[in-house]
Amino acid sequence: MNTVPSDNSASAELPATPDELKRVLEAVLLSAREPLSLPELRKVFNDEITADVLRPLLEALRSEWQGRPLELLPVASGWRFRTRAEYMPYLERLHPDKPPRYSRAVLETLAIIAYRQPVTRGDIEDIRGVTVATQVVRVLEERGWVDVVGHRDTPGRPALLATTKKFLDDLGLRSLAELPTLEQINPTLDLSDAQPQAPSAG
Amino acid sequence: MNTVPSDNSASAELPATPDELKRVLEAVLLSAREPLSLPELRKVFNDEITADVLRPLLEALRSEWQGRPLELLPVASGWRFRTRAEYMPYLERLHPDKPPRYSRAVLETLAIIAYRQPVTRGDIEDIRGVTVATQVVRVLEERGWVDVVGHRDTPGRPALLATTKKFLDDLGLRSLAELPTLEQINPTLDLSDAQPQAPSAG
Amino acid sequence: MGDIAAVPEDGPSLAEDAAGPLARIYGEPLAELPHDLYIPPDAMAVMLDAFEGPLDLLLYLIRRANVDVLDIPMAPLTDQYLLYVEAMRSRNLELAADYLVMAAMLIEIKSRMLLPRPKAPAGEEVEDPRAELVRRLIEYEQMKRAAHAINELPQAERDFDWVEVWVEKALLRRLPEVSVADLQSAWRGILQQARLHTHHLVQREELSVREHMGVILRRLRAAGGFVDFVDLFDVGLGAPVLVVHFLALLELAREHLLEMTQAEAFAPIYLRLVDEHGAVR
Repeated sequence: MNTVPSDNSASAELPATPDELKRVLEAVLLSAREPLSLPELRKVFNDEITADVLRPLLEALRSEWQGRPLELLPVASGWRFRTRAEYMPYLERLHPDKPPRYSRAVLETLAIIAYRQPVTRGDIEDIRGVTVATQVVRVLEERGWVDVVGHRDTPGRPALLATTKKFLDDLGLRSLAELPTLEQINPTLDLSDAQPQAPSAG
Repeated sequence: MNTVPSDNSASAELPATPDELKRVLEAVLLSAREPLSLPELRKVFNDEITADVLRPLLEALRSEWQGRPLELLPVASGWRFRTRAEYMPYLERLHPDKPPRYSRAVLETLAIIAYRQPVTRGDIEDIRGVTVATQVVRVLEERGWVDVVGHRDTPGRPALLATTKKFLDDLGLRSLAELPTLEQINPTLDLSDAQPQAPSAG
Repeated sequence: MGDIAAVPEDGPSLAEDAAGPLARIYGEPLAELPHDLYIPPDAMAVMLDAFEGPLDLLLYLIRRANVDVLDIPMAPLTDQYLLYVEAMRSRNLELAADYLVMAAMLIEIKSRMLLPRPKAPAGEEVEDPRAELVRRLIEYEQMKRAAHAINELPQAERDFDWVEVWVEKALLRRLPEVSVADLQSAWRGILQQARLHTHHLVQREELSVREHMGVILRRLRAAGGFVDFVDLFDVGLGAPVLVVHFLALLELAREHLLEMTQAEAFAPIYLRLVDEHGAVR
């Protein structure tokens, strides 16, 4: 308890060696809440070190952290450490965000493609009764769940969409036959006029 | 579309080697907002790594940082990185708002709560021999160092105050037992004369 | 009694408490014994601020005089304390009631000290009238030192900063999860909306047919030209699958998605995609 330098306030010596300077930069950058600009970093040394001296030290520090879990980055407003992308999933587990959800348009489009494939956008629009935005199909294509398997031999030769193997994999299905059958889904239809359904999971 | 690290979502592999585990721990601890307990750290690995595996890795990480500007510290609520005291003067130049320094009234009140908890304001007044201003307790509550843990079953049902985990964390302590013992504090008392009358700390 | 005239420069700090003896009293020779108690008027205000209360003031007086806290000379201590309190009062400073309560206590103890001690029953000790005061002084001093010790501990924000490196959430692109149940309820939504008729109902078998339609289309696309009919069938998959596969092929032909050719009867049948330009690739 008594080893603490309690009088560390105003009087910090200027670090004597470039390495000590680097250590101070490291400490300051690691604990900063915001990116630090060169003028701010100079303030750390009472403006007694020039930016020309600091810049190569920052670059050196940056290389030191190569291959380590953080990276030192020059951003618009200065320098800052950040956690490398590959560690994000671990961090994510500590404070899980609400998982994103697909919009109803996307889910319904996906359902139609899954159950009616191969289908054209026109088919989807017929079934949903509304126009299908390009964006909706693109989301599914980018996810790798849907692709074009051919073109229908009708005017305009619209693309035929079908689900992919990745779709099955990601949903844990071995084949489309493992999707809930429409018989399982359908009975609720007959009741739909009657009362709101407790979604009896197929 | 497929070059983006878009699919690092839920599925982070379990690190294969102790060194990789250590790097993940480092990344997570460096970027955490709070001290991380062992159960939390286990969550980072989907609870697939036991605390017995993590503990020595944390110790190893701690030694790795020896002599560097940060130190990894076990505190009451877990492990956390902090800057070493000698870098504080540099850090202070960046945020010139003075760090909190407490009046004797606040410090003595804190000491009484820390060593005699749980106590009522009346208890504190008895020991200090003066009225305790509301403000004094509020300062400690606002810092998150003290809170009300109950009420004494006497007329007026006065609030019982105790120190918090944050108090321990902010002082780098793992438990109240790590506070300087009253025996350590006491000897100066007998300095005036002969017989050591260490009053029992209790 | 010790010199208590001087105002501590920055309050009665612990360092001063432990300062060397200025005087000794109670059986010890005194180096000096100032008889006047002069406190500069300006200092009095500082004084009152400097002490945390009557116990603190008492401790200060005791420490300055370097007397044993366990054997306090009540008379001189009380006198000095009262002089202090009087001096404070004469300065019209708002005198905390706490100081007056203590004054009363000191006077009471002092007077009890003057009385002959009652004989104690055999084997028992008579309680010293000062006992309670001593207990409080010791306890207060202990807490005062504890406060000092706590203040010496490294403190977050004052002596160190916690490290919290920036985490860029955008680096983690989480993708929505979709379950079979989601699809099911999406489909249910469609049905309710569109009031689809029974002829839209798709049977399990049909779904399998549709899956195979995709398989065949992909296969033909990959081949980029004619594929032998026979090659489209993997006999190892069993009769039911082969039947579904064949149905899928017929469905594709019906929908004009593929073209079948056969040069002559019993010659190999070739299939190819009817694609992009409405023509054969």
